[in-house]
Amino acid sequence: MSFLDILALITQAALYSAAPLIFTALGGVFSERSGVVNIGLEGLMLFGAFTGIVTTLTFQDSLGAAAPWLGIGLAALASMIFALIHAVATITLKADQTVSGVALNFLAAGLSVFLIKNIYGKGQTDFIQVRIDKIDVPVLSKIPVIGDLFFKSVPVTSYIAIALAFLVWYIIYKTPFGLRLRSVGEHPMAADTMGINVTAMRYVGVMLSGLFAGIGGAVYATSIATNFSGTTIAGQGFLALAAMIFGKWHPLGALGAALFFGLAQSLSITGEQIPYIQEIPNVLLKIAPYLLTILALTGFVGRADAPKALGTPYEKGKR
Amino acid sequence: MEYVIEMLNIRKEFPGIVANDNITLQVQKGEIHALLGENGAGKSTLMNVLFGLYQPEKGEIKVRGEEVKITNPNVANGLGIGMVHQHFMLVEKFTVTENIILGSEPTKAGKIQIKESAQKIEALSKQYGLSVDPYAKIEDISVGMQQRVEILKTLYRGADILIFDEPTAVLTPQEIQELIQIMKNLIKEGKSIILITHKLKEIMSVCDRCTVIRKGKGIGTVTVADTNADELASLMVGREVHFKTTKKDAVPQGIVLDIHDLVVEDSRGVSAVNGLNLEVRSGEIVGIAGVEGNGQTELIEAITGLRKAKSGSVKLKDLDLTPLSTRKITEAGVGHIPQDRHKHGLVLDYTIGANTALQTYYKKPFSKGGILNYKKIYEKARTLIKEFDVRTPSEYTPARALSGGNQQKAIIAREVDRSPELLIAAQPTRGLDVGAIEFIHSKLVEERDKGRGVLLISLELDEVMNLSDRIAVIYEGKIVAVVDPKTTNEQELGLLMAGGKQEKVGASS
Amino acid sequence: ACGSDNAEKAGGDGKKSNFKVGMVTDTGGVDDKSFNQSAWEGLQAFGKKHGLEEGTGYKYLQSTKADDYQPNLSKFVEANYDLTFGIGFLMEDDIQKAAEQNPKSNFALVDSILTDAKGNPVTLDNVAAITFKENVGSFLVGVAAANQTKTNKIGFIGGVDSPLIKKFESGFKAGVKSVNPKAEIIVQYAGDFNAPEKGSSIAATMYEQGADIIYHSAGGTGNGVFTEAKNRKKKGQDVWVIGVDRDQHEEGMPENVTLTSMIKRVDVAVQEVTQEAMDGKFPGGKEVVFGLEEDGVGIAPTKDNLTEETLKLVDEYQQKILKGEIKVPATDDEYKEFESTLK
Amino acid sequence: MKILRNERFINILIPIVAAILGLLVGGIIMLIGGYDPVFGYQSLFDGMVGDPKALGETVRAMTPLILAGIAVAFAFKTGLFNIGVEGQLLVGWFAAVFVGYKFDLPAVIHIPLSLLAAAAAGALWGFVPGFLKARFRVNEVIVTIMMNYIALYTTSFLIKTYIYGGNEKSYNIKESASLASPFFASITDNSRMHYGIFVALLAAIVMWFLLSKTSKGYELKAVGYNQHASQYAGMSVKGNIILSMVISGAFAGLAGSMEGLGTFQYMNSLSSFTGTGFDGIAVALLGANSAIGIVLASFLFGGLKTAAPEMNFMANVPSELVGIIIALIIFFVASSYVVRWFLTRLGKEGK
Ligand SMILES: Nc1ncnc2c1ncn2[C@@H]1O[C@H](COP(=O)(O)OP(=O)(O)OP(=O)(O)O)[C@@H](O)[C@H]1O
Ligand SMILES: Nc1ncnc2c1ncn2[C@@H]1O[C@H](COP(=O)(O)OP(=O)(O)OP(=O)(O)O)[C@@H](O)[C@H]1O
Ligand SMILES: [Mg+2]
Ligand SMILES: [Mg+2]
Repeated sequence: MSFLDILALITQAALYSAAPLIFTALGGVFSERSGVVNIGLEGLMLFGAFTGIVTTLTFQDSLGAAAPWLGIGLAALASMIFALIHAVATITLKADQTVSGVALNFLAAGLSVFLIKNIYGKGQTDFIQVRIDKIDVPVLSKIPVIGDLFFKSVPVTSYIAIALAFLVWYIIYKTPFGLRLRSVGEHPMAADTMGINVTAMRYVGVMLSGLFAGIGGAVYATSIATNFSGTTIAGQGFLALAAMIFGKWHPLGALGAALFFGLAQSLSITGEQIPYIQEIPNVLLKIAPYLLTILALTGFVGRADAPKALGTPYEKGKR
Repeated sequence: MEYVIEMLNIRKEFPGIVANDNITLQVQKGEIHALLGENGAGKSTLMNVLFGLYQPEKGEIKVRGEEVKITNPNVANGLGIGMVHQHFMLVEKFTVTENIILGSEPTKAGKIQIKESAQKIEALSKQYGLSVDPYAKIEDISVGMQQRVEILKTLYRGADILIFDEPTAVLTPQEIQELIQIMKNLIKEGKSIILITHKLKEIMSVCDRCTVIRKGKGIGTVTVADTNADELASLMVGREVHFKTTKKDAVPQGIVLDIHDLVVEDSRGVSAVNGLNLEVRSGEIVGIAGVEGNGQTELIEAITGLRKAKSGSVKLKDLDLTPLSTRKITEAGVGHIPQDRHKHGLVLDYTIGANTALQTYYKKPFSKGGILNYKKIYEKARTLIKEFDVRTPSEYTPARALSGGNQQKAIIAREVDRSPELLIAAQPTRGLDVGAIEFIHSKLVEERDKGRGVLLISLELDEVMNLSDRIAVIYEGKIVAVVDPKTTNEQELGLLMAGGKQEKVGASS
Repeated sequence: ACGSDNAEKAGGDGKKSNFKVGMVTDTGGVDDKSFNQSAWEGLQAFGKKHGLEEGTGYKYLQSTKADDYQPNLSKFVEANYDLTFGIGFLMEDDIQKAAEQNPKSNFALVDSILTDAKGNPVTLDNVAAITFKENVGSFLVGVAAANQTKTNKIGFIGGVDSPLIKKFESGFKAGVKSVNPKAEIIVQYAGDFNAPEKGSSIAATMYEQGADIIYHSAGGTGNGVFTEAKNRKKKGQDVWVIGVDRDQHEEGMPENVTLTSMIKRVDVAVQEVTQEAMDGKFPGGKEVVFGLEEDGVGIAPTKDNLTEETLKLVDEYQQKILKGEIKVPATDDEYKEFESTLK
Repeated sequence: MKILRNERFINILIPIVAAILGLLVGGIIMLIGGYDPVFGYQSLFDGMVGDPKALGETVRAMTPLILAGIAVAFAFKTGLFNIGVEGQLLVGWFAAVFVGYKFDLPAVIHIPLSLLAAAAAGALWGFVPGFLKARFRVNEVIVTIMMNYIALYTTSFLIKTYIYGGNEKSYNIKESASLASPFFASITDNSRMHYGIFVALLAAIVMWFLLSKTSKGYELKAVGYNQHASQYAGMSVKGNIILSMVISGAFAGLAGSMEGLGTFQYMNSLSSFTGTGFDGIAVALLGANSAIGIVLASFLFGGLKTAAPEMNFMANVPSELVGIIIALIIFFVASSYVVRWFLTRLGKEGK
């Protein structure tokens, strides 16, 4: 394999495995920018994966290639509603946001498998027959080097994820909604005095996080795992959370962080078949992505600045 | 005479407390109406009710003669009511413009029109003489400018009834003068103002009428022209109060604090304290007068070891403090009343009792072999609370639930009780009512008379002038003059603080 | 105690009615599309044959965590089951403990023998150890792969680098080499039985390197291998996957990427051992090995994607193995030895 | 004083109410799922405390949970969120097994030494995020998450290289290092309940004492609440952050040793997390970060988890239901704001 081939392999794999993280991390941005901690991303992702697979299995015969897309759509919806639990608990009932998030994870894990057993009478589903396939982007993949690196055998969802990151950036930094969302996460009382409905904004933030995490989970399920069991989502949600913090609660930062993970991941996997890198002890390759992240954080990324009011429920007139 | 605002028999309760008990407030068009009361009297609450942040249990509100229900700030804005809050309501990470337009952003195709807004704001600030930089981030601008931003927020929404809750508590004398001018301009523009302040001088100088409330009850409304400061004070407190702290002349002894060529860099690496020299003797109060941001903060931090000095020496008696840790310095005999009571002074989630042990928890008798003796800690707390008359339900009450005034008393109790050689008091009375101020001042003098050296840092000239035995003027990190409070006056100080030349200084120091 | 009486009666006079057999799955779960599932299918078949009721006559218990194994095993003991299967070598210790604590009830451990703390074999009279010659089965699919590769490059993806999976690897490599010594074999372990994304990027790398057939023994990670192959097949690349444990033809559909599968008839083994137990001939204290002879391992029934020639070749080698002319390696060392013997 | 007593009473009442509500909703779910709730709960109860063995297994399961919970709570109390308990637990588990296998010592030395090793390993794993936060202000949440994965892969590598006993697990530890208890086994007919429970309970006491009775605890909490004030009071903010993570990690490491020296006597070379670390978060939160609360929560939590298979066995209810119930209980506890408000109101009216 030429160096270029190797590089292409790595970038393609990176884009492939980063997509779910990007979606979910973006969701995290919405929730936490509005001031609500969301450890529940893992659970929301899980629920999305569950919905995605069940939908696809149900409709693949009738809808064919469209089924997984419907799955992603419904997953977004389902997880958004699921996130409502977190919203009610933390915003209306003033529950501790971390606690609620953890509970959400347990609930998602329990409920999804419980339902799977109830629906299919077994603990994990069959494989879906139609997936979100890796594609070669029509024209672009023909571009010499670039084409191989970035536009060959990557599922379209990866590009959607990246595009979405920019969209979210625009929404959060250029629109009134974004300004208000951030103000609610920084200084809810100030926002309140400016006539912004803090509760409503936070509900929206949390539910959007559900929507995005749901997509993330469904994308993982329909393009990577291709079936669902209790272990389909094992830690990706927490990685997304890390990516969001790593990216300093900034959509493009989160995007970068997620891609960084993906890259490090695929490097450590592909590495075992690359001359020289091969020589590195396997265990080092395995832990490399996580070590690199820590180093990156410590070294050049510096300290992340959380939204000021993150984690504190808003009560009128409390100082 | 028409009223723009009428709040009739307002009652507002909080769990346990009746904050406003049947209070009536009537504001005439085009007047500056003062609202006066002790800490915790219920002023902010009343105004929050008017602004729609709180809903009253009883009473009615009329705006321009029409009865209204102000269910949230939007309604208030709609009625042309704007409020400048006691604790600023600004998003630190946002720019001035973003803060002002927040909630009513002008957009084109869904995109916020920042440039246009900034221009509009610039125009406004010209019109009322409120200079601000529309693109500056709040966290980077002075308190004074932050307040101008708060005012612009209300004007931007076309408010013509403005509420100022303790606007001057955090301002330098210059800024206060500017603010007063601004308020006068606003009145000229036909607006009406409600002003909350603890500074009677300000009421006397700008206000037309004044409503006094005490412990949540309305005491009455007086026309400022036919009253005087003392009368207002006794109305508010319900007893006689003395402003000029009565104190006999100082009998300074040996040098306690000797600062020599001190250089301290701020967090941005700029020398904020720049070759500063100063000495404080036991038995005297040295006041540092200066405009905010001339190195006061860094100076205190350097003395107390919270910030390492770049060069120079800080001697307590003969002990050089510069290499020592904060704790060592504290133990060496330095007491410190920090300027930000919430940030540095207290662990708000600890009980007031636990807070009184913040400097001594690890020492006998409060702690033996690393084990705490809470019995002793709370015993001590009880005595301090009594001695310094800290108003709190009990020593087990979380510090958070106390008023700033009482929080401050607790801190002073803690620091003074250790009978330190040197007592640093930074902004000791910021935001407090005259009663509390009187008490705290007398305590400081008492310490002086016990032979301690007191270093007072305050932005309030009156405080500095009426308390100090010597006044050192700080400008750009240097002591540019040391003057005698008896012979100096506001004008001279103001000049020196602004970096003015100092011929007469030789004479006065 | 009473449990045992039952056992003997049940065995003794072959009274089917009250014969009870249970199995404890490992954390993979009863529908892992692998040996847990296969074992359960075995019990179900047995149940039908003897008209047993599911839940009363035969039953499984799912383990969600490693510390469930022991409680689950003892649940069957307490319920007086005559025979309890532990599926997967992970249960070795727990079976051993349970067996020692309940000498009168019978257990069968699938995929491993009992060992002591030092790792030396031990036997208990109430435990039958069921193992398979995965290396032999893998050898056969190796032969098939070697004969059908067009690129002379073949991949092997293992779940976790362990002696068991080594059996698959060694046998497979041996099979390939004996047919086609020039063929290059790329081996990689994912270090995880449940990481489809790793599976697919490993597969991608192998296919990129020119491999056209990949044999996986990686459980859930294998799903990723199938996904990758399907993606490539869709784009017209001629790539294949060899399935494992069960006939994975289905998993290859609709793109049809499953060349063939190495099947490991856990179901057969479970049925036979249960039968013996029922007939009172429970092979306690023995290691019951299932190889070609016992058709415990072999090449999958679906052979559509294999050429006649390949099938013939596979058959030849099968005979050789049965005759004992070929001794299929099961470990790295044995493989090295084997390789050196190839001409 | 009245309010105080009232408050305490409410604090006890809330989890109980929450548990009842949780079980109630769980029952409804069973009904909807077409299972028999009564039988389901009966078998769940039996599986928890129905017979000596069940009880023993429940205690066995709650042992590591207590320690994991304490680890989380300790960090919480000092203003840090330690998601890294899982990883700290893994390295602790390995260290305990390693020492337990490699050395030949009299039990009186061997057991404490193995425990110490576990605590040390966990502490080391906690030190890293602590240090990075103190020194570079790196967010501890990310670092601890990353450290989990590093622990996962490192331990399985170490097992494979140094103490591999075949079948994806290490050699068994020596008798002399084992916490297994023939006595407990005999009275709970062969449950795996082991002496580790005493370690766990002791740890709970230690945490309570450290935080609420010592000047160090006063410092740690102060730093957690308000770093500026702590610095003003001459405390070492950095030092305390690190210390807090180290102690938290040590508790987590001990949790691992409970598995290694008690339940299993060996360590599997894992390729996915045990989940105990995350359960620890739930337990801590359920127990309101208080020592006693955590012990009780662990009992409930561990009990439900061990009973799940019984419920599955007897009533065919999927074990996952337990997870759902636990989640619900946590929600109800967390949302106690309303309950609390309501109860206090009642209390007020009462007077
Ligand atoms: N958020 C709150 N929750 C509960 N009680 C409150 C709250 N805010 C105020 N109170 C009660 O209402 C009373 C009045 O408070 P308020 O803030 O209006 O005093 P104030 O007159 O503004 O004091 P200051 O002059 O110090 O600002 C207080 O004494 C307190 O008991
Ligand atoms: N969250 C709260 N809960 C209960 N009481 C409160 C709360 N916030 C304020 N208070 C009460 O409101 C009264 C005034 O509070 P406030 O903070 O205005 O005091 P203050 O003297 O103005 O301090 P500062 O000037 O620093 O704000 C105090 O008596 C305090 O007890
Ligand atoms: Mg106020
Ligand atoms: Mg105030």
